[in-house]
Amino acid sequence: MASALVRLNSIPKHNLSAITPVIANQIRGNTTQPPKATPPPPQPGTPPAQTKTKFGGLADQDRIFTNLYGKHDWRLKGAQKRGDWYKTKEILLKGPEWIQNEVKTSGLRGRGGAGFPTGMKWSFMNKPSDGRPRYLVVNADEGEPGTCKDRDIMRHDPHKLIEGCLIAGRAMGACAAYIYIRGEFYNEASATQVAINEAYQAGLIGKNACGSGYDFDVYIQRGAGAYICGEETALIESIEGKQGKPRLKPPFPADVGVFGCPTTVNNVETIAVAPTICRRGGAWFASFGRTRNSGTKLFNISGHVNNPCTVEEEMSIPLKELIEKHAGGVRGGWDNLLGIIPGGSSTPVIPKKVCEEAIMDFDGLIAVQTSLGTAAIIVMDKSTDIIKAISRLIMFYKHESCGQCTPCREGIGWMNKIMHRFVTGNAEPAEIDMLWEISKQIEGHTICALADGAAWPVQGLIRHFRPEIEARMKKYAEMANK
Amino acid sequence: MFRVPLAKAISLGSPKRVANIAVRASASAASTPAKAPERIEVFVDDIPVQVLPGTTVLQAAAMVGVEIPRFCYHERLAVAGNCRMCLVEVEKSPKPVAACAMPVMKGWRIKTNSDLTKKAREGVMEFLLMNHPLDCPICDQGGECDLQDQAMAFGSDRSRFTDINFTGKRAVEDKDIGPLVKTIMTRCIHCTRCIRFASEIAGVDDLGTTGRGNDMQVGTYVEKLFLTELSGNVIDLCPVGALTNKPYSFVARPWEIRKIDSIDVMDAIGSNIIVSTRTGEVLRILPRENEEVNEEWLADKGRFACDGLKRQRLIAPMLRTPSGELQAVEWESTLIAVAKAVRKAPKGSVVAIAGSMADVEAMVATKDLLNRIGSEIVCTEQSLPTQGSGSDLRSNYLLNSSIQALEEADVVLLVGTNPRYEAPLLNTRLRKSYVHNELELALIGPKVDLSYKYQHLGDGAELINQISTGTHPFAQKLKNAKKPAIILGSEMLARPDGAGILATLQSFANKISKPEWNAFNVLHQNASQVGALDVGYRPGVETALKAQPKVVFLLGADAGIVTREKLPKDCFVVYIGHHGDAGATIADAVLPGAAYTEKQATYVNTEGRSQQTLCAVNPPGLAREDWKIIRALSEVVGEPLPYDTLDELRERVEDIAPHLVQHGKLETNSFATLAEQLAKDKKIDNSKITVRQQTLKDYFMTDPISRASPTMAKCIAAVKKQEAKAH
Amino acid sequence: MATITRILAKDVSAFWPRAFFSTSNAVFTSSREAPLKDPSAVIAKPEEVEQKKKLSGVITVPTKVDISPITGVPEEHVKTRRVRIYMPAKNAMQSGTNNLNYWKIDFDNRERWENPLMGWCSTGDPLSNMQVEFNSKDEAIDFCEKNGWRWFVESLPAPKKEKPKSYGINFSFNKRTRVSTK
Amino acid sequence: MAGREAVRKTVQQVRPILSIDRDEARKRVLNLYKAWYRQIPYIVMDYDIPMSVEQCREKLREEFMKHSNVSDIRVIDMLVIKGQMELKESVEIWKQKGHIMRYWKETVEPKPTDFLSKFLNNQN
Repeated sequence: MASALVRLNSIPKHNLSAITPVIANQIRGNTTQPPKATPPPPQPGTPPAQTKTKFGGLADQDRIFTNLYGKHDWRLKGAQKRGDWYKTKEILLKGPEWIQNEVKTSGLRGRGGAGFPTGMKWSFMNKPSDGRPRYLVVNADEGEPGTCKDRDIMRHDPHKLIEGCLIAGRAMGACAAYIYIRGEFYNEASATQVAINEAYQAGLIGKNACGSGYDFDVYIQRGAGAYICGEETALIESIEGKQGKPRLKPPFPADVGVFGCPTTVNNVETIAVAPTICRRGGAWFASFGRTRNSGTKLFNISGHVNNPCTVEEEMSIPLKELIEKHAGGVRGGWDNLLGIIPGGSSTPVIPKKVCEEAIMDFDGLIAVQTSLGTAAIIVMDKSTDIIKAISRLIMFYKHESCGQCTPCREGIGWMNKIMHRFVTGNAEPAEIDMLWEISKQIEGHTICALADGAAWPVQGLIRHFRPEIEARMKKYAEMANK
Repeated sequence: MFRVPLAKAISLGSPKRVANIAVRASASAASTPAKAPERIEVFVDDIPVQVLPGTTVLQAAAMVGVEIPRFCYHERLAVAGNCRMCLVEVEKSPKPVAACAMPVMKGWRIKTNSDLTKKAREGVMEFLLMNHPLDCPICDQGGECDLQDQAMAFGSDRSRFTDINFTGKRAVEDKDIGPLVKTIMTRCIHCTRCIRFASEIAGVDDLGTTGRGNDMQVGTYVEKLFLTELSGNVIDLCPVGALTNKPYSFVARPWEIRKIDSIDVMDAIGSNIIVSTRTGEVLRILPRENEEVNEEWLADKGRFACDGLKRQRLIAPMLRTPSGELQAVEWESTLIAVAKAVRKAPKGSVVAIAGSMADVEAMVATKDLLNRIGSEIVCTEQSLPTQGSGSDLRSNYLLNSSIQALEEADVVLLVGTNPRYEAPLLNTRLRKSYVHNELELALIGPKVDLSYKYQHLGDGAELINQISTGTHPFAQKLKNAKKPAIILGSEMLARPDGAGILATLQSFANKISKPEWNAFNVLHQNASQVGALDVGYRPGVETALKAQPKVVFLLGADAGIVTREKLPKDCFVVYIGHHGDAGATIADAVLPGAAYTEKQATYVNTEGRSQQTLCAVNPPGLAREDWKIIRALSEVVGEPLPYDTLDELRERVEDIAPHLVQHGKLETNSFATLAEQLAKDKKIDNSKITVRQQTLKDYFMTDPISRASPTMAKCIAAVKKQEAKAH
Repeated sequence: MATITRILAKDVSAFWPRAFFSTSNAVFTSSREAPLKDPSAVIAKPEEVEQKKKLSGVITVPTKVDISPITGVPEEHVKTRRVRIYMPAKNAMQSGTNNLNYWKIDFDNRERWENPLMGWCSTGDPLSNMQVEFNSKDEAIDFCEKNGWRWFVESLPAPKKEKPKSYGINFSFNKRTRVSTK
Repeated sequence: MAGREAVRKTVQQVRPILSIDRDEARKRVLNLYKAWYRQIPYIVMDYDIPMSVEQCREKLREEFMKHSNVSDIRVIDMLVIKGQMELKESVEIWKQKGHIMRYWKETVEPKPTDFLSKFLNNQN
């Protein structure tokens, strides 16, 4: 699930203040930078103000993932031809502060779903060392239904990831990186392992990586296919060889992480874009997308579209434009659209009416009561039984709940039972409100965000498709009374 | 939990009461101002409280007397934070926080009674009850169930689980985890307390969860019995009826039983217990919290051997007929027969031998009686070297560090003992120190499983000399330690070279002892031993047997050390005790006494703490309290003892040893250095050191009560069955 | 207790006319009627009124009071009984502590037997079922003193040390507190 | 056995029952005694008990002296009230002969008090 589940609750309390402006603007849905009379001297790590107003249509030279479709050689030679590992030593030698500032300047936010500012996350690792080693953990446990971006990176551009590990590791003073790859991703794990071996042989990582005097190791850990292991603390537990059950926070991984040492967990895409940011500059990256939603992003478009695809696009591109331009439009035309799940299975569904205005970035989707998540767009046309679709999603969450804490273990099972009956309509209309309450009772009461992810689709369904559920119940009652 | 008696309900509302608790909490904290770090102030329901940094929300609330409901949290176990029952609102936090795991921050305002908090609790409660069977009427936990209590206090007043009509509730297969703990896994709410207990306290990683989500199950991974000497504690820990007491199942309801505080005498720890009785029958035994002795745990023998109190009991006085059979007779004739034998016996030929469960009062009365008829020889079954200062100095035979303080020890050497089975609750202390305090342990003796890692130095007695001379590398560690301890098993003292071992180790212990820290410890196995030595009994039966006695009083001496063959042919054996065991079979007269649940009596544990049992039920049949038998006999003999009531007897005990009537208090000693000067003989044989209880099956039957207990027999059978299995 | 004695006192007022007066001097049956007056109050002599006033005040008596002559408890159950004053321990089966922190008295256990035919349990002890709860140790002591019982106070176990719990040590890299199974 | 806390308040303020002070209580006791004393001849006659008036007066004195050590005014008052009730019952012949005779002899068999008999009877 590639940490789609890591929502804002992963922010240490003492750091909350640092992102309050972000939250405040999210709530207001503010899209413009507050005007400043006299620009103060730019503090290092502040993204430049966005001046564009139209987004989308990323030019080819601005793409980061140039081998997304595997048309070129993914091995070291080919990667170097595409610009990977170019002057990595220089970047490393500029030091952790420089890298962190560059990433901060870029305004990069975590690509795994929660959208936490990456530069800030790395800076949590800056505490003076107490003798414990530090680790970078790359979350490649991409299990969220609908999401298929990390696998393409690992298959076709693994060197971007490995170089990213090195740079991110340098930025936080980590001694090693663990790439936790979902068990089903056999080819991806193989390709990444080959790439790691190549990098070792070329002296790019390992002792004195790239000749920078910095030692850095990269390991691969394959998971066993549990969705919950994409949650950062569950992933840490899994790396440690225990059952993948999330930990409570605090302590945050930056304090007590893998093997009890300070750890940062980042998504594959987040790490993989870091080298390019460092090479082309944070300001370049920040020039895409709206303020606080900068950068380019891999969008996965699946479902009832003519041409399902994964595509790198600029942030803040309107949803409709994205689908029309890259996925060949909705099957049977835009008017045949029923609803879209815009950010992977855990985000609430939005109906067609909302889809027309939706802007694909963090703030834009929050404004329409859903979330960008991993930007995995699931398009559903009018042939879809939306109740059954959501019911199937809940079944997935019920199956993937780790069972550690009560609301998730018991609550999702209960929601599943109710949703199962909703499919046939074998329920009372009052149960819709009950289901809503149950989903609210689950949300925010659990250790990790899996339960939130299970509650939101249900909430989205009730919010936008209540008449449909009621109609089905009516029909069922009529059938039963006959 | 939330049933408040009327008197209390009235006082509960008053702020005075809350303030009282708060004052007590802060007073205890204020007693150590020197090392106390700066405290931070938080507000629980607007009541300010000063707490140590790192204190959790739940603990801070407890300090002001606000109890936050919980299922998974237990103060003696690691924090799990998975039941979510303890969610509380903290001002400025968008979501409720788990009080059990969240450390407080300065100035936090915790609201344990706000709408958000109540809603969260109600939600969690609803989820817990959703799959919990409604079988409270037939559940053994009913009436003392945390889930029941908290459902009443925090749950919704109605169910909206409509799916009961469609798919129903979850059902889970029960597991067979042994003869002591009954499992009804459908009731499990997955709090994982049992799992944490097993891995942290018992040191057995047998329990765990399998499956995930709604299908998660608590169990033993593979089909296996949960066999440890502490298994019964998971029954107490289980907040629902998933783990219940197997021998006690369907026996009684908590509101029907009388509860009497008492002391366990199955080992020398003196665990505090609560005896539950109904209609003159002991139904079960539960631990009672005492931080200084047993925390809140109880070993399985103390908990489950109580059904031995109903079997093999002596319920009528008996005399041996000329044909050699024991025949039940009236008290009068028995007393007269015994008195005749006593009067006939020449001066100095009457001896008494106290067994493992003799109480202080009975021993004092016996000693007084024997003294009056001109005999001095009173002794205990368990021996201890008497050369040098011997039993005259308490520090020679006590666990001087005290049980609680052993938690702080940093290097411990165990000599000829297996604390895991000889004193399971001392072993949990050592394990606690091992886990939390990085304790380093070494053992001289047979290699046994102590539930934690230790350095096995070997089983040769010569190692003791190497340690004491400092040639062994471990001696250096002991010397460098801040709080070192040497724990000497009582079986070592019964060896022929016991005096040498005692003297050697004691002089070494004196070298490594610190002011306020005595490193020398003896771990006894018999509950009576320390009390007997305190009132002047001689350890060991040799003197008694050498005296060619004409009359022998056996005060529950059932260990089989005194046999008919060792006694002169014409010796008249009087057995005073409660079980028909080894002692009664060789007796000429059997005087039925009371077991520890049937008398108010004093016992002194291995650290020298005197504690008293209380009378839970009356002795069965014609049995009488032991000291009264002696007192009655003294009158028939013609030398009436000058006490008629327990209080008068206790006054006499106070004359002998004042600390024995200071129940619950620990008498400290400071004679260690003196003792060393008195000890002379330091010779040690080069023989192997061995202990009696090496594996779990040796543990269950060690005394007349547990030997009579069918449950203990089942335990041994279960262990043997488990051993027979391939894995 | 006080109310009972008052009622008793009322009953004997006929025998002790000078000693006791009805406390109610006027009863209103309805607002329209003239108030009914208690005739005894109206015709009371000045010294009687004086006496009544005194009775509604307080008198000074020694704190130590022995009510055993008037409780009707047989002497056998006053002189020979020994009361244990204690704080009930927490039930090991339950985690709640709200119904603790009160004091209780318990009598020494005596004379209980089982019916040999039916197995019913009987007791010859009238006090064994007496359950009295007190808010403080002193209240319990006073109660025992008043009734003439000998008593002793069970010493409380040592208070627990304040020790912050930590969730983080479950994952510590160098401590044995690290959790293995779940 | 914890020691008794000796240092305590010695006096307290309470509501009176009948008497305000010791003198008044004493007066009540004497009144009751006199009432009994005068009633005894009639009791002997009415109940036809095999006791002389002198024996009865001796008993009366004995019964009063049993509580001679009572000092609390309220306890004295209560005892007076109880004595009054007894007297009333005797005067009104609510009692029967046996009730009067019970002052001299209890109807139940006395329990043994020496240790050995208690031991054999299994009595505490």
